[in-house]
Amino acid sequence: MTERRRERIDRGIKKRSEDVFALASWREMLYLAGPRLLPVALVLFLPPLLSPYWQKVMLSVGVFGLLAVSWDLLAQAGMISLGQALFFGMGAYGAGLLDRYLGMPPFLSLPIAAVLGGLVSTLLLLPVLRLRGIYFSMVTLILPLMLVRVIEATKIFGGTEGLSGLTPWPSVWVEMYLILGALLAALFGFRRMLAADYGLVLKGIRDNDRSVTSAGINIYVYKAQALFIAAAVGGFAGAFMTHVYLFVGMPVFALDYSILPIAAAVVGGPGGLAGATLGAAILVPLSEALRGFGGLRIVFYGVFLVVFIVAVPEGIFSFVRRKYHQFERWVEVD
Amino acid sequence: MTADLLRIENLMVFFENALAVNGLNLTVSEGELVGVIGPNSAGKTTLVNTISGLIIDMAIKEKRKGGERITVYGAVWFRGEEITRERPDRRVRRGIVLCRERHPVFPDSSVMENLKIAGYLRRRAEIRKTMDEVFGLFPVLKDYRRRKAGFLSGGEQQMLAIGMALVARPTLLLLDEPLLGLSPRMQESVMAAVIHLNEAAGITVLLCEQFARPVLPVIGRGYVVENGMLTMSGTGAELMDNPEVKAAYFGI
Amino acid sequence: MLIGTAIYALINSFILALMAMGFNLTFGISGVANFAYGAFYVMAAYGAWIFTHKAGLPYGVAVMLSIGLTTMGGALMYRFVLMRVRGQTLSEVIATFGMGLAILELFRYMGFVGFEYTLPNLVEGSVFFLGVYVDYQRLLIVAVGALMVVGLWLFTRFTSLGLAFRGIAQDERTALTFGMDPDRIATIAVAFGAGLAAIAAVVIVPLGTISPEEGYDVLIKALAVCIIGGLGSTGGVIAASFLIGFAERFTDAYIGSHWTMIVSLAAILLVLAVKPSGLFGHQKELEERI
Amino acid sequence: EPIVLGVPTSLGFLEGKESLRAVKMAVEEINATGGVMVGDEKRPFAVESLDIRDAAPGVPVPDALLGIEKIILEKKPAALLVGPFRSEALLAAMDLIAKHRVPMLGTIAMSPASEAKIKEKPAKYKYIFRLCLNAKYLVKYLAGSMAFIKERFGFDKVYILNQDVAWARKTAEITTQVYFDKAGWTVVGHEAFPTGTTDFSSALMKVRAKGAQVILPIFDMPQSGILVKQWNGMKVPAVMAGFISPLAGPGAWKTFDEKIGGAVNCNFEMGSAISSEKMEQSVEFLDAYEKRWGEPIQAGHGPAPSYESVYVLKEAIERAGSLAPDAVVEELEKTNRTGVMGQIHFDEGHQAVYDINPKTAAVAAVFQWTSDGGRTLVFPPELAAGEIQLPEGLKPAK
Amino acid sequence: MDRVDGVDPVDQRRDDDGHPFLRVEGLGKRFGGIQAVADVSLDLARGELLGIIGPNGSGKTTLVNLISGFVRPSAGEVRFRGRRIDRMPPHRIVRLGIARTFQMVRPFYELPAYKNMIIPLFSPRVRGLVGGKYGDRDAVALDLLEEVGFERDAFVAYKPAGALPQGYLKRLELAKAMALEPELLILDELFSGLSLAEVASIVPIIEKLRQGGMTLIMIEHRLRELFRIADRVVVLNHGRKIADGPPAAVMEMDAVKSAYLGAAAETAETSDPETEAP
Ligand SMILES: Nc1ncnc2c1ncn2[C@@H]1O[C@H](COP(=O)(O)OP(=O)(O)OP(=O)(O)O)[C@@H](O)[C@H]1O
Ligand SMILES: Nc1ncnc2c1ncn2[C@@H]1O[C@H](COP(=O)(O)OP(=O)(O)OP(=O)(O)O)[C@@H](O)[C@H]1O
Ligand SMILES: [Mg+2]
Ligand SMILES: [Mg+2]
Repeated sequence: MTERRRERIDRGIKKRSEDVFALASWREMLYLAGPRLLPVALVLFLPPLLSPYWQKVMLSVGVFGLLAVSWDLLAQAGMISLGQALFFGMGAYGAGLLDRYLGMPPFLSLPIAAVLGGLVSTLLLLPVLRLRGIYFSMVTLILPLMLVRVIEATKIFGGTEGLSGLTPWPSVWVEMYLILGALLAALFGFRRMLAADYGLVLKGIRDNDRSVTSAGINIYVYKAQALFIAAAVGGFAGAFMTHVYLFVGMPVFALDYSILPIAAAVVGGPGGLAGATLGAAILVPLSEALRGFGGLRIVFYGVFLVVFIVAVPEGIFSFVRRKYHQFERWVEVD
Repeated sequence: MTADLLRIENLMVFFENALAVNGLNLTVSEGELVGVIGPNSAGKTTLVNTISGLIIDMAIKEKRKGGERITVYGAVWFRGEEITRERPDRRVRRGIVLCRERHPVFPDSSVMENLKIAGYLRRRAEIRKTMDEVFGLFPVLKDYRRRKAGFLSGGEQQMLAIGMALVARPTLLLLDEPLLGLSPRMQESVMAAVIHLNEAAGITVLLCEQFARPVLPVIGRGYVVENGMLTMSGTGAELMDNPEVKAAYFGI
Repeated sequence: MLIGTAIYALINSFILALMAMGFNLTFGISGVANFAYGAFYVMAAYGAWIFTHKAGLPYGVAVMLSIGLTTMGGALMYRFVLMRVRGQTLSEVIATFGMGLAILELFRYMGFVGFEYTLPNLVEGSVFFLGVYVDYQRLLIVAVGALMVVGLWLFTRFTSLGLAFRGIAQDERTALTFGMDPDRIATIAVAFGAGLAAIAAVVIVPLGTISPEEGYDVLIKALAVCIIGGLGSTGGVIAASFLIGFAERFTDAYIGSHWTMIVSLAAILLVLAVKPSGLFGHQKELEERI
Repeated sequence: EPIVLGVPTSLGFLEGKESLRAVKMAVEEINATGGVMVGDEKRPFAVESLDIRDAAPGVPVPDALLGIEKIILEKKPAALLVGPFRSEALLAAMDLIAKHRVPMLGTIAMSPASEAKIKEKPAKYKYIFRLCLNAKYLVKYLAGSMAFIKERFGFDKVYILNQDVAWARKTAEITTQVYFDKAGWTVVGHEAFPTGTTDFSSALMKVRAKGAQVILPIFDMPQSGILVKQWNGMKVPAVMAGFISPLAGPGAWKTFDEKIGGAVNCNFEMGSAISSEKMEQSVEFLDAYEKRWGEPIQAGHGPAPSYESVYVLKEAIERAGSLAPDAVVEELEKTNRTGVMGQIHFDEGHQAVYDINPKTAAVAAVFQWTSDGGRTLVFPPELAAGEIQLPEGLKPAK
Repeated sequence: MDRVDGVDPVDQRRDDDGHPFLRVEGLGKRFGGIQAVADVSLDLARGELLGIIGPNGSGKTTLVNLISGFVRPSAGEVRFRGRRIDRMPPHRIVRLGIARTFQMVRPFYELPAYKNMIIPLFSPRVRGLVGGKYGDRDAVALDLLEEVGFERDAFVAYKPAGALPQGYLKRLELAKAMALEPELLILDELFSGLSLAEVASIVPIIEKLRQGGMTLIMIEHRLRELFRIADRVVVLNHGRKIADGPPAAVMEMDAVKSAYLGAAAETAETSDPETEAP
C-alpha cells in the first residue's frame, strides 16, 4: 500500500535564518526585491491615475493603513488595542488645538501633534500597563468612549461642535504623498525595527513576559516605549486627517477608528505589519466601492469581513507569502 | 481481528516534513501493564496523542490556521475496530483515556471541580466513589480540594492530573510521563497506584517514561523507542537485563 | 429620594446583569468573545415584533419563537463561521463583529427604524413602593434577572454539561481527553448566550424601543460588566452589575446625568487598576503563578 | 437631461428616511408637470441619495464627509438637499460645500452655529441654506406654550431635561435666558442626558421631590420615549411639555401603549407629521404623502421642509434661468414662497424665518395628546384647535 | 546605556567586604490560608552549590521566587552581598547578578533557538559587553548554545524552539540564564523530564560553571545526580527548613527519610555503588 503525502519545500533561496543568505543571481534578487518594490511602485504611480474621489479614498487608505500598522506594532508587544481611536483622536485634537489656538502651520503641527498625542496617550495608559490580554484591550476600548463624554460634559475644545475651519494642506498632491510616504516609511521602518533585537524583546514580552523579566529587562519600560511609538503613529494619522477635513470634534474618537484597523490587520494577517497594510488597502476601497449598495453597504461590508476571515483564517498576506516562498508536491510514503 | 485490546500498525506521523514516529508496530492486550521507554523526543508523546486521537484534533486546528502540517499514516485498532481517524471524544467513550504530560489541569477550577469535570462521561455516584479512591491515593489533594488547581505546586498538579484520569474510569489508561516532577516518595506511590489499578481494577495501562528506573521493574512488557522507531521490546525483566538498556536508562 | 434612587439602581443593576449574562456565559465557556451579541439581542426583539405584528401570532408564542430562533442563530453562527477560526481570538472577534454589523445594518436597511418598534409590557400597571412608583415590568426584570443568575450559577457548578463548559473554557486539549467535544459544547455555549440575549431583550425592550443602535449599546454594556466582574465568572457579573448599576443611578441623582457615563467608566478603570483581572477573575494571578 | 438633486443623509434614521420620501414626492410632482424651466428648456429633476450614516454612533465625520464628497464628485448634483444630521457633521461639511460650490438646502441639523459661520464669511459659505426650524426659533414655540400654561394654570416651577447635544443644550439655555428668567419662573432643576440614556427615574424622582409642575423635555433620540413611559408609570405630578421626537407622529399612541395622554409636544415644522385645518396645504401634504407611501409621516422634523426645499430650489432655478451655483444662490436668497409650512424666506444667516403667523413666516406646531389618542393643536394661537388641558389628577395652582 | 547602579559587571566581582554572599533570614510567605514558606533562614557562601529538596508542595519553588523577587515575602528578608533585595522588582535583582530558570520551560516557540537567546543578551546587565550592531548578538548566542551542547554542525540552534525536544529546551533555558553572566544561578528542577543520558550531558556544564566560580542553587528531585555535585543540601517540608548539611548527612536524618524518601528508602541512592559508575 503506498500512500501519498503533501510535502512543502521552501522555494529558491533556502532561508536558514532570517537574514543569512547569499544572493546568487538577478532572479533571486528579483525574488526578494519584488514584493518590496511593488507597494513602492503602487504608491508612486497609482494616485495620478485616479479620479478625484478615489484619490480621497487613497488618503483614507493611508490613514487606516497607518492605524493598522500602529495596531500591529502594539500587538507585537502583546498589547491588543481595541482603541486606536484614542491615538487617532489625540493626534487630531492636538493638531486642531495647535492650529486654532497657536496658529501653527500644518507642517509644524503635524509632527508636534503626533508626538504630543503619543505622549498623552501613553500617560493615560501608563496605569494600566500591567493589565494583560483582554483586560488591557477593554481599557483601550473604553478610554476613547470616555473622552467623548468628558468633552461632552465639560464642553472643552469646542465641546460637541468641535473646531472647524482649520488650515488645509497646500495641495492635494502634498496630502497624498505625505500620507502614503508616511505609510511606507512606517511599514518598512517598523518591520526593520521588529526584526532587530529590540523587536525581539517586544515579541518576548508578548509571549512570555516572565522570561523577559528574568533577563533583567523592565518590561514596563519597553511596553511604554512600544505604546508611545504606536500612539505617535496613530496620532500622526489623526493630525493629518484634521488638516484634510479642516475639522476636529468628538467623532475622532469614533469606534470605526478602533475597529477598522483591527479588521484590516486580521484580514491581511497580523504579525508583520505588511499584512495590516494590505488589509487596509483592501478594506477601505472595498467599503467605498460598496457605497453603491446604499443602505446595504455596511451589511455587505460585514459579510465580506466574515467571508475573508473564514476563507483565509491566517490572513491574506500570510497566505500569499506562504505560497510565494514555498511549493508543495506529492511524495509517496511506503 | 485479534484479541489485542490495542494494536498499532506501521504508524507514521509527520510534523510538516519531519518524521516524529516512524513505522511503529505495537500491541497491548487486555489487562497488561505496558511501558514505552525512550529518551527525549523519541516520539512517546506523539504516540499516545495518536492513540488518544488528540493528534486528529491538532491536525484539524493546524489546518484551520493554514495548511496541512500534521499527517498520520498507518492504523490504530482498538478491540478489533480501526479508530485511526476517529475523533478523541469518541475514543474516550470507548474507554481510552490519556493523562497528558506536564500536569494538564484546569487552573481556574478547584481541585474538587477538576475531578468532577474529569467525570464528564460518568455518573455522579461513580464519580464520588472514584474520588474517594483518588483522595486515598493522594491525601494532599483532599486537604487542598477547595484550592484552585492553578495555584498548586508542580508535583501536586501532576497528582491531580493522574487522579483526574482515574475518575474517567478508563479501560485503557495512557500515562504520559506520570513521574515528571514528583518527589521520590511520590514516584513510588504513583507506581504503586498504577500497579494497583492494573491488578485490582483490571485497567490496562500504557505508560510512557524516559525516567525508566522506577518503571522497568514493575511493567509486564516494554518497548524501547528512539527517534520514532522501535529499537527493542520484551518483558520488563528482559529489558532490565539488556546491557544497552542498563547503560542508557540506569547509568550502569 | 435616597430610597427611590436605590430601588431604581437595583433595577438598573438587574438590567445590566441580564444584558451581560449571555455574553459572559459564551465567553466563559467557549472563550468566544461574541461581538455579535448585541445583534442577537436586537434580532430577538425585532423577531418578537415581527411575529406579533406581521404574522399575527399571539404575543407569548411570538416571544417563544423568537427566543428559539435566536438561539438557533447562535448555533448556526458557530457552525458556519466561528468553527473555522476557532482559537484565534482576534479572528473570532472580527468575524462576530462583522456578523453583528451585517445583522444590525440589515434591520436598518429593511426599514426597521421608527418609534413603533417596541414590545408590549408582559405585565401592566405599577405599584407604589417605599415612596416611588415602580411598574410591574421592572419588577419582572428583577425577578427574571435573579432567577437566571441563580439558575446559571447552579448550572455551571452542578450539572455535568455546566462543568464541561467550565472545563472547555480553561483547557480545551485536556477537556478533549475526558471525552468532551469542544465544537459541540461551544456550539451550545454560543447558542445559549444568544438565547440569554433573547430573553434579556424580551423583558427589557418593553421599557423602551428597539433600534439597531441598541445592539451596539448592549454589546458595550455587556463587555463592561463582564470585564469588571472578571470574565467568565457569574458572581463577577452580579457584583459588576451592581457596581455600575448603582454608580449610574446615584451619579444621575446626586452629580448630574451627563456625568453618568464618565463615572461608570471611571469605575471600570479604577477596578481594573486595583484588581487587574476583574473583581472575581484570577487570570492574572494564575498566569503569574510560577 | 435631468437636473440631479443629491440627498446625502442618514437614511437609516426615521427623519432621513421620511425626508427622502418627501423629496421624491415633490420631484415626482414637479416632473409630472414637465419639470423645471431652465432658461428656455424644461428639464426634469432626478434624485440621487446616499446614506452617510452620520447619525449612527461610532461613525466618524470624515466617513460622512467622504460620502458627501462622493455624491458631489460623481453625480454632479445641482444642489444638495436634506443633508447631515449631526451639527458637527454639518459644520465640517460647510468647508467642503464651499470648496465645491454646490448649493445646499439643509433640513435636519439645527445648531445655530452654522448661521454664525455664514454671517461671518458670507462670500465663502453662502451656498448653505436651512429650511427647518433651528434652536432659536424652537425657543419661541416653547416659550409660547409655557406662557399659556403659566397664565392658565398658575404653574411656575419648571424642570428642564434635555439631551446632551448641541442644539438641545442651546435650546434649553436660550429658553431659560430669554423666557423663564424673565417671566417669573423658577427653574427648579436642569439636567442633560447623554444620547442613548435609557433610564430617567432619578430625574423624575427629583422632579417630584422638588415640586416641579412642568417638565420641559428636549430630545430627539428614540430612547426618549422611555422618559414618557416612565413619567406615566411613576405618576409624576407634572405637565410634560416640550419636544420628544418619538411623540411627534400619529403612531406614538400605539407605540406607547396609549399611555401618553396629556403630553404636550412641539413638532418642528408644520406639515412634519402634523397639519392644521387652517393651513390647507399642510393637510394636503400629509394626505398626499400617505397616499404615495402607504403610511403616515411619523417624524416631527424634516419631511415638510424637505418637500418644500425642492420647490424653493425649483423656483430659484427658474428665476435664475441657469444652474450656475452663484446665480442660483442669489435667487435662493430672494426666496418668497408660501407652502406647507407657511411663508418661507431666509434671513442673512440663510435660515428660514419662523414665527407664529403662517402668512409672514414659516410655522411650527405645538399639540397635545388627548386621553383618547387624538392630537389637538394648541399653539400658535391663530392655528390652534383647542387649549392645553391638564392631565388627569393634576390640579391648577390657582 | 543602562548600567546597574553605575557598577561595572566586572567590578561587581570584587570582594564583599565581610557580607555573606546570600543571606536569607526568617523568610515567610502566605498565600491566603497557606503558609507556603515559613521562617526559612540560610546562608550561602560564594562558590557554593546548594541543593534544595523536599516533597512536592513543600515550598521550594516559592522560596526561589522569593529570592529572585517574583513573589514578595510576607515576612523576613533576603540580602545579597549585604544588600536587601526582598523589596526589589525581579528585573532589578537580575541586574544585581541573580539569574534563574523556571520549572516549566516556556520558550518563544516560533523563534529559532538562537533568537531565544537574544533577550537575555539584550539585558542591561550584559548589553554593553556585546556590540550593539544588528546581528552582533547572534554570534554570541550561537557560541553560548554550543557551550550547552547545541551541536553547531547539526544546525539545532536554527530550529524553531517549538520543534525542539525537551532536553534541548532545558539546555536553552540554562543557556539563557548563563548569558546573563550571573553570580548566583538558581536552577528549578532542571533535570526533571530529562533522560539519564541528557542529565549526564548537562552535569559537566554545571561543573564547569562552578569551576568558573559561580554560586548555584539547584532544586531537584533527581537526588542521585544532585548529590554528586552539591556541596550542601537544604530540605524543606511544609515550608519549613528541616535539615541543612552535606548530602550524606542529611540523608541519614529520620525526618528527611520519612518526609521525603519512600519506604524503600532511596537512601540507597547516595551510597549505591552504581553511583560511582561514570
Ligand atoms: N507540534 C510539533 N511540531 C513540530 N515537531 C514536533 C511537534 N511535536 C513534536 N514534534 C517533534 O516530534 C518528535 C517527537 O516528539 P515527542 O514529543 O513525541 O517526543 P517525546 O518522546 O514525548 O519526548 P519528551 O520526553 O521530550 O516528552 C520530536 O523530534 C519533536 O521535536
Ligand atoms: N500563587 C500561589 N497561590 C496560592 N498558593 C500557592 C501559590 N504558589 C504556591 N502555592 C502553594 O504553596 C505551596 C508550595 O508551592 P511550591 O510551588 O513552592 O512547591 P514546590 O516545593 O516547588 O513543589 P514541587 O516540587 O511540586 O514543584 C503549594 O502547596 C502551593 O499550592
Ligand atoms: Mg513527551
Ligand atoms: Mg516546584
